Amino acid sequence: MTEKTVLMGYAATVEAIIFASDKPVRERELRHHIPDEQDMVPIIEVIQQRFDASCGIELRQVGDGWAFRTRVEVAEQLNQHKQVERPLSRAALEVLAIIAYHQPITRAEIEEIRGISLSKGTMDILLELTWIKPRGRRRTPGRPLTWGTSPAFLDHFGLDDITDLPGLDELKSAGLLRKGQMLGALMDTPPTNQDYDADEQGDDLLDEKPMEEAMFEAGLSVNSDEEGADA
Amino acid sequence: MTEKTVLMGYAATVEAIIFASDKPVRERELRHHIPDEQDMVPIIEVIQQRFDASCGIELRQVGDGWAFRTRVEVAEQLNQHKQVERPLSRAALEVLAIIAYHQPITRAEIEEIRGISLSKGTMDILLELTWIKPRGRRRTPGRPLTWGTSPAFLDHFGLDDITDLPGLDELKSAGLLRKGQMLGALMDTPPTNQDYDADEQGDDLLDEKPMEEAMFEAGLSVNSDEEGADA
Amino acid sequence: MTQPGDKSFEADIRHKNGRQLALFVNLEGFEGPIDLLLSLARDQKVDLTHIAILPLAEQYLNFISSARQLNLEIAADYLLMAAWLAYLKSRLLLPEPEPEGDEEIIDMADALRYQLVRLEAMQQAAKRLISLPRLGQRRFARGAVEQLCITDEAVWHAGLYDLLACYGDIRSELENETLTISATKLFSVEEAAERLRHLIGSMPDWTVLENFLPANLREPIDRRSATASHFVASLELARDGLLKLRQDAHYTPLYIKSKDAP
Repeated sequence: MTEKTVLMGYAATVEAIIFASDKPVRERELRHHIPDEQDMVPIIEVIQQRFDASCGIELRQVGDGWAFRTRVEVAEQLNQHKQVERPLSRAALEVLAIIAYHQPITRAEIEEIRGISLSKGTMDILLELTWIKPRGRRRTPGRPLTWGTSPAFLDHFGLDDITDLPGLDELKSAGLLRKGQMLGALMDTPPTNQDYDADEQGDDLLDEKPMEEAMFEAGLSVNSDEEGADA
Repeated sequence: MTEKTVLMGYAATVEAIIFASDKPVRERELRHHIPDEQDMVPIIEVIQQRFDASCGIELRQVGDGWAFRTRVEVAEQLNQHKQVERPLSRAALEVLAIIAYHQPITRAEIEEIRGISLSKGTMDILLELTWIKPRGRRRTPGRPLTWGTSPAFLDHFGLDDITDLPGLDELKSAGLLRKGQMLGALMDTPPTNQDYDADEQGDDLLDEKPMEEAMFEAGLSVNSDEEGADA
Repeated sequence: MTQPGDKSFEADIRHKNGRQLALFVNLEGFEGPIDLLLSLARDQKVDLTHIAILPLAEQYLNFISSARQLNLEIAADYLLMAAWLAYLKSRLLLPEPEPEGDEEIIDMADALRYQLVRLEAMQQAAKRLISLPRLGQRRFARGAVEQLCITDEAVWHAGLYDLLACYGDIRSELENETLTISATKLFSVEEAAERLRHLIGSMPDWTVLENFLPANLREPIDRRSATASHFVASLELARDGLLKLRQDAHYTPLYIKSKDAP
């Protein structure tokens, strides 16, 4: 058997496993069926060649797994298959977006961004949909739990990676992905920006910068005299 | 557009429809999506060419419809491992949850919390899943064995760390403490993550052959003729 | 930076007010005060980063006061924001703000703008998110799932939600049970009488009754219970002639003393 044939053989196995499932199959699971020394990349390439743009189905990476999904281009033809789903409430959708774009984020920070406390059931729904999951605790007093999105979220919204969120870069450079409360902070105690630096996992979608920079980037004039800006 | 391209376009649609359907799709249904004057045969041929013998999947006629199926050769090879997924029993889920939140915890303590004695099979299942593991012995009379969760548990539930489990307050605010919510203000229960630090560093208390005894306690038979069972 | 009083603009707002109230007869359509402000701000049809705060604040305050005239129930969040905006407005209207206060007030206006811009960005992000080609809507998974191979994935299936919901149930039941235990922590009059009998001998002079309460009362409810039962117990002991009671005036502390003390 030539090397090519061997590779095709592995590709057939991997294809079949992923194709059989409606959920993404983790790469670790696939590895059980191919020899340790075999690299995964060429196998995936073989499969992706078969399921090229002319095909109605595509191989998608979902977190650390792979799944076959129909291509968006043929969506119009598939309309009659549309799943009936309970529409997400406006609050739940807004919270989902805030978690997706600001992760890892605590419950309190979500409430600060929306300027209203979260009603019971909102997080519950997102958790039940398996779109969000805990993302470690903040190293601040009370060690609050932070939340982020799950691989199922990526799969559902057709994103390869969380950095593929629409408009993420613009929001980031506009300084709009800053956590923390502005109004409350000004109303009573000075904001403690350092609270937000010490994130345990450190993989926020943005570099931590003080709030006034965020406001500057957002196009808001901030008095840059030494004293005025340290609120 | 060449005739070929048009044909490929129809093939993509048909592929996607068959892929997304949960049962074989009749030719009559497929015909809704392609013009009347278009012959079905060349479309099927295009698809069968893509899913040729080198592929892990094939397009097959099933009854009077079309369906994708895993190729027999590949399926046979994979079916050696075939297992059916079943939901975890309520009892096992409860025990797992209690171990996760209260580890290290003894069997007697689990029974105390549930107010019911543990049936043999329950720990058995969790051990077999490698989601729990012995965590050393309590320094109390009888030196009872304690249990905790394993890395495989974290992996399965998508957690980075055991402290990512939401605490009581967080469960409550996520709407997951269904009963007894009105008692929150009165009770002020301590956050559960303190529990993890509270116990002695379980792992260094391990006696020589904990796994064997653990398996014995869990009702699993152990070949005690050799020492291979070390954790 | 914030121009008070573009007259035509304010008139415009007053004109609009009726329509807005008709549109949002109550506040339930809004996700909080910032959301309401954002909705009002959108009517100004200017870049949010440059929105004039003063007319916006006035619009909000008018909106709230009209809602109150209609006897609509207004959540505390909205009233708090109204109070804050009223303060901001008064500061912005000061003819010549003192130099150092000026910066602070500009910061406040900017902070409000930032909150508006950020929430607007998130609401738009939510719309973009939900219009992505979602699974089950415009993209589909394999319909006919085949059971092939599950080697190391669990035979038994359970998700994080199942685990958490299960533990939630367990804890809920436990909490219900513990309530009965905590109820017995309350002080009975008999216990209090017993304590007082033991302690009174060691107190030679008039002592405030509260000093006799146990030291480890952490919960307010425990404290109230202990105070009540000790009070009743002291009355009983006084009746039995074991101690003396004194109160100098209404609502002043109650003093007790052993009957044997001088």
